[in-house]
Amino acid sequence: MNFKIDDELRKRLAGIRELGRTQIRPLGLEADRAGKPVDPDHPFYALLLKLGLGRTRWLGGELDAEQDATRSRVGSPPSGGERGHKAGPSLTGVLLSEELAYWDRGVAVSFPGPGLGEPPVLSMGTPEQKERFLARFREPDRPRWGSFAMTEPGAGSDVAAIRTSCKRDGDHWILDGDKSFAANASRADWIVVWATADTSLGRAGHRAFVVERDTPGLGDFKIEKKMGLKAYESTSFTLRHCRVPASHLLGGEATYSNQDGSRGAKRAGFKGALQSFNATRPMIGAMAVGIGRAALDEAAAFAREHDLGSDPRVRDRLERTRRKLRVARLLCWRAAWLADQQQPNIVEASMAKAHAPAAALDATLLGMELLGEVGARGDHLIEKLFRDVKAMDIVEGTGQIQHIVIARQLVGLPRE
Amino acid sequence: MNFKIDDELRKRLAGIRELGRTQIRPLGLEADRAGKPVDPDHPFYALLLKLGLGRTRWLGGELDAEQDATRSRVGSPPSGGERGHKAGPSLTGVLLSEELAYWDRGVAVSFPGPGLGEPPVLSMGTPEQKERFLARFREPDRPRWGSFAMTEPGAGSDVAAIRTSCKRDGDHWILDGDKSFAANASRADWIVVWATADTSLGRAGHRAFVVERDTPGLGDFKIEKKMGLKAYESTSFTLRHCRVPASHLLGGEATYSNQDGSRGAKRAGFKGALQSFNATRPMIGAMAVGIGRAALDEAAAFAREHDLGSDPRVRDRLERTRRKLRVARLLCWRAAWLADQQQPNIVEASMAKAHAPAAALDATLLGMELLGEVGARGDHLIEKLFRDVKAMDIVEGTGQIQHIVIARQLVGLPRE
Amino acid sequence: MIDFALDPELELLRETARSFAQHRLRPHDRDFETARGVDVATRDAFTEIGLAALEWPEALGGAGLGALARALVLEELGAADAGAALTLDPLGPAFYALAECGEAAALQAIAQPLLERPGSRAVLAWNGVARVALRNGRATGVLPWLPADRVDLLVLLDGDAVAVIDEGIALAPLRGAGLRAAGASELRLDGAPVRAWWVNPRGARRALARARLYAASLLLGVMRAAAGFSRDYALQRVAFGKPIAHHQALAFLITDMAMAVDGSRLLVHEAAVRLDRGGDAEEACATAFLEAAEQAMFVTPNAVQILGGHGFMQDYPVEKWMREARALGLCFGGVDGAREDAGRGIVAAHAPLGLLEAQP
Amino acid sequence: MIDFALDPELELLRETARSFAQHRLRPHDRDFETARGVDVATRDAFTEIGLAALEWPEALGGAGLGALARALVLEELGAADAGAALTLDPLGPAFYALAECGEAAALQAIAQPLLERPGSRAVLAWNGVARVALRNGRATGVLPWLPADRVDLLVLLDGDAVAVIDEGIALAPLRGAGLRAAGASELRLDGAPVRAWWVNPRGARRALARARLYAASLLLGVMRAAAGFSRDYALQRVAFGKPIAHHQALAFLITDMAMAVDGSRLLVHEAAVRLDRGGDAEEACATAFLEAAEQAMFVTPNAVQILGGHGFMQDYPVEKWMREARALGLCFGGVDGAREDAGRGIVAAHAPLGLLEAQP
Repeated sequence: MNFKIDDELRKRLAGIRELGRTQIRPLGLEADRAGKPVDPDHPFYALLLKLGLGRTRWLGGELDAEQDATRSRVGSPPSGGERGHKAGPSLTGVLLSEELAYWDRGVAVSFPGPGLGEPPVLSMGTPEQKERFLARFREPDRPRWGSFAMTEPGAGSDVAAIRTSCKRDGDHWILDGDKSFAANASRADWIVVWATADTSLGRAGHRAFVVERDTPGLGDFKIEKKMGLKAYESTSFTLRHCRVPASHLLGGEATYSNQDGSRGAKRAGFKGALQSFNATRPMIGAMAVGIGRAALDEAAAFAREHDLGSDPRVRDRLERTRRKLRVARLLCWRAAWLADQQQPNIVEASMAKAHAPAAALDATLLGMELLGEVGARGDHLIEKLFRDVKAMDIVEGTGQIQHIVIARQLVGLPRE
Repeated sequence: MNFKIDDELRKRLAGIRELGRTQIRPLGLEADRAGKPVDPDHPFYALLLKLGLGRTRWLGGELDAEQDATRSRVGSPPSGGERGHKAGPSLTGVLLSEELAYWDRGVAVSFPGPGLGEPPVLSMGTPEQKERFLARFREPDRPRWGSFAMTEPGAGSDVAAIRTSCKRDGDHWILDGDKSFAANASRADWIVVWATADTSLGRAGHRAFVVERDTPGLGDFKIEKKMGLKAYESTSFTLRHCRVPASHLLGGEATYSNQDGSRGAKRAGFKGALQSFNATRPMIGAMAVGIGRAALDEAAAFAREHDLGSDPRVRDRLERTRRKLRVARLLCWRAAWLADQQQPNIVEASMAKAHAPAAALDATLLGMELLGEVGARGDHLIEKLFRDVKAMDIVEGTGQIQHIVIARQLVGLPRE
Repeated sequence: MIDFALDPELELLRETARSFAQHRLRPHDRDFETARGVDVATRDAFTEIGLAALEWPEALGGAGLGALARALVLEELGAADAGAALTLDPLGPAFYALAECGEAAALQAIAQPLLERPGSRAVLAWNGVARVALRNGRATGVLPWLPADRVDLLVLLDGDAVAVIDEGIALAPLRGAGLRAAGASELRLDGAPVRAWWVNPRGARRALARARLYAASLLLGVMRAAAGFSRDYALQRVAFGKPIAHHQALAFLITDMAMAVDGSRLLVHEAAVRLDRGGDAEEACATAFLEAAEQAMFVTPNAVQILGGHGFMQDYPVEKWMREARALGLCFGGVDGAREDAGRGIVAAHAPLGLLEAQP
Repeated sequence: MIDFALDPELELLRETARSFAQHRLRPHDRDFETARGVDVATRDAFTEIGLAALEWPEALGGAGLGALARALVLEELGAADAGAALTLDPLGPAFYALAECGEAAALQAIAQPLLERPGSRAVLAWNGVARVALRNGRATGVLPWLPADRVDLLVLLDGDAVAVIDEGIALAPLRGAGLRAAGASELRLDGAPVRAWWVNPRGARRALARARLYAASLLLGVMRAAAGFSRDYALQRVAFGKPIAHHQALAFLITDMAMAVDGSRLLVHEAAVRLDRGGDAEEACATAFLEAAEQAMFVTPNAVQILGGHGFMQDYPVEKWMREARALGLCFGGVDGAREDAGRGIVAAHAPLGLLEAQP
């Protein structure tokens, strides 16, 4: 048992730290004040490319997609991976995510790259599709984005309930529907869009398409007004009789109808999405820890500057906040470590995701309490974190949903 | 809106207070140390009779049973009841219950009288049955007890699942089954026993019988070893081919088969029990408040004696405890007041029952924390309260069940 | 005897306030927030129905109602738009400091003109940590935030005294975390003349208690709105084949939120009744504020949670309620100040919760 | 790099301890409680498998294992019978005070004899509030409770120093709230000779940290047992047509209990790893104790709750676990002491949670 971070990763973290201090946090505050996302032409994004970020994890050729899919989407993973010496890809992702979110989670989400669209392309895409959609992210000429659109205005956690339809029409599919909360969608080269061929089939009817930016019928991009995390764009858009080449159906039709009919299709259609969850939930948890840690640091700094160190009320609440965040961090690490060991981590990943956002929210609430009227001004970092943090309990399944996931494992809670 | 207690009730409370200080609490501590219930022959019970306690609320004759059933089972209710001047029966019950539990909830449960057996006899019994079973409690010659047995070793909150069977046999019924957690059962003149004529009918199959002490087949009384509340006996017993006269079926067979068949029977069979709940849940809540208040008083006294008043940690936790208990008390009052106004109080009664035991548990936990090692000795009142209090979250439906009851009302949560 | 019924006139008042709040405020909350204020027609309507002079003495032409009336009205206003409620109330809790410490004549001379000039704002500021120094009849210092873009009358309150300032007030606008409909400013005094100064510890403490109850009542309204809105949303929104409210995880959360609102309301009402009976209510008001502030920080973030992604969006009111609740909980010394006052005598008390038979 | 796997030898140790705890302790927990002690055969078995000298230096014939090993073993023992665990461990946390502050020779002279006399008990008592006065080589005072019916060696620990007493110890038996298998006594010293006294603030603080981790590990075991037992019960017990565990209300409670156990374990393990690496672990140990004590007071009462009426009965172990947990949380200065030590430097700290890249 060991809780040490290896030197290589330490260096990468220090790099993010420097970038965070000088660029990420100031940009996040600026976007928050302006109430709009960082402009896609902002030189910061070009800087990220220079630093080797904003790229695909796809190494080209026929590398095992499964392995690819479990790798961090932030930066490139370490090449090694022997136990005990280097962090595996999930742990790496968790550590980098916490550090990025510490500086600004909104800016972090706005980083160029294929983003959440990458895992499904990696895990479900054909070699041709990977080449077509990911190759441009290997040595990008300029900041480029991919996007991912599953959620719809009428559905949240219930991904099975999506209503965007897809109908085969010769060598095209016709997509119709509304999508919302899609990160970076309006600036993306392409968006992975989930649609259903037959709502009566539930998940078995789902299909994933890569829809390119200029596809006719794709439009009405609207950047949503959020409570926080304003540095990246959450975007809604519509698909109106949007004709997508059949070759953009991820994996091709065979992926959705192999094996024993509908059940096979169901598994295949969702394998990509679900597979990534066990790596993603600890990462979201870690982002919450990062936000909470930022609030804790600011709160402690405020207490220090205002000489509140002798007040046990202040100390005790800071201590409790730190303790809950420490538990959260360890839960995230454990879940990611298990993923790296290829061990089942459903319970552990959900515990991390259930616990961390609550701990982080508490950190911001405490921070606001310490600031008092200063917090009410609306110009303090903690106040921004207070508005940012709640999203972490919503994305990738709310705390309530995590409880259901855990309870299914612990006591075999039946599906309702 | 008013939160004042009228003079008459004030006097009764002061009376209980005196009795509590001099008798009830010392007896409770003694029973706790001895690890066994107060002996039925203890002169304290005779004293209670002298004070006019230990009697039935039944006034004899043909008084409206419905009205009777909503009246407090502790002492006799005030005769008046105009709004704004005197507490109604439920409020009276709630206030007296809190005060009794403050001194010792275990001893309070051991008070002579028809106890929990009284409400079903009052609400379901025929005039003859009331005469036969309650008349002896009007001017009792000696301390006498009634008892109530619904719970079985295999069932708790799920009262519909009882398995004790009843079969008609000429002018008798034959009862077979096991009962547990019945208060005062081994010292009782009679026990109201719930049995089922047909388990497949659920609640519709239920019947309530008054089983007298010497009925052959009633036996195996075993006083259960509890964590706390040792002053009264929680007793398990068995019914083995126990022949009960048909005239002891509460209300007679017609009560269970009137109106539209099974639904009518279901309602009738349970009306008595359920009806009393809306008055009983706030009363149990108030008992929890009483226990919590005792813990709070002791904790504050300990803090005072040990000069902890300057420690904001101590003050803040005492304050929080008081605040939660105050909310609990007001929730209990509101629920009881609504019952007295004949207004629906399902939500309010369940809120009182859900909130108060948790607040009271916290009060005892805090008390133990303040005492520190002194609490671990096992000879401090707070330590006893810590062992007593948990029962209040279990009887009359756990906090979880109250949540279900409330959620059904608030959002129409369907029955599972 | 214990009685939870409202007198008919208070019922009527509550209905009036509810109707105004739901029809005139709630539909325009985002407009008010953007405009940092309330339009003239709404303000006139507010004054018209008597809500602007609710507690103002009858002798001076007000309604002369008490703390319970105010609490009922503020809950309704807070359930619609707490920021608007602040800006609509010309005197706000500043009235308490003037009424408790000032003489009647002073009240008339200082406060009454504001009632007559629509849009005026008197603002009460807690000066317990001496952010503003008072010396030789001059006030100097900075108040980091007040929920106002206009301050005609500044009433400074500390544990002992009340100071009134109506000249030399410099405001610098802030974005504000919440309550933006009331405005948001940093207030600066640089030797501003103190118009009146009363040393009256008992009055000052009582004014603080009443101000806390004012904030608690608004908080109560905010969390009631958040709990109710999110419950309704959860009943309409279908996931996994049924309304999300019928998933126990959410049903229980909604239940806990309802209990938080009810518990807070009981404490607010109990404190208000105490105040109206003239009894010692400082501890009760501090307690009510503390509970409301804590529970609002349970209820409103969970309302956001129940709405999921929508909760995070400004298209829905819940994110705003979460911000309003957080800002209100920071007022008048915040929870720590309230904790201090609520818990001050608790160790010395013979029976902290109160003996039943001695219930006042 | 970060690694949650146990070394195989620690895995084996844990299995050994678990097997002993579940087969030799758990079935007899009520007997031990009634007898206020453990029978000789059980004690011999405990010594036999090496658990009695787990951390005792290899040089002196012990296993020389570290804090993580001890934490793993104590979790297993606590999951069966925390009182028995205390009475079986001849040195218990007293060892830490001797090891951190005493010289090696003293350790050998004072502590070793106890290892050789089966049934001996060394007891560590926190004397932070100076219940025992030490003057002129004599100790006088009363310790209100120790979980022991026999004290061969009393080790008094305060923030600065360690005192050892092995004569003149008077015990008066108590009922005890929990941990009765270890006994329960009030301890009285009336000018008892102090055999050894070491002033060593750093060592004393580290001994306290290790003692807290000892208690935290037992607490972890107790709550794990309570969470597991009540979960199993809820899976077997049927109400309203299905196992009560399948009612979401209970399923979520069980989930929260499992999370409480896991979170506490992670802090215990992290603190143990810190201790074993010789680093600064006082804050980490205090934090782990605090979390374990708080979460045990969430988990064990809820285990009683899940069992309903049965939970309140001595026929089932959960009421006992609730009492054990409460008693363990009161040891070594309790939660407030731990809070003080955990939070001491937090305001001064530049980054309280720790910078990721500086993770030790």
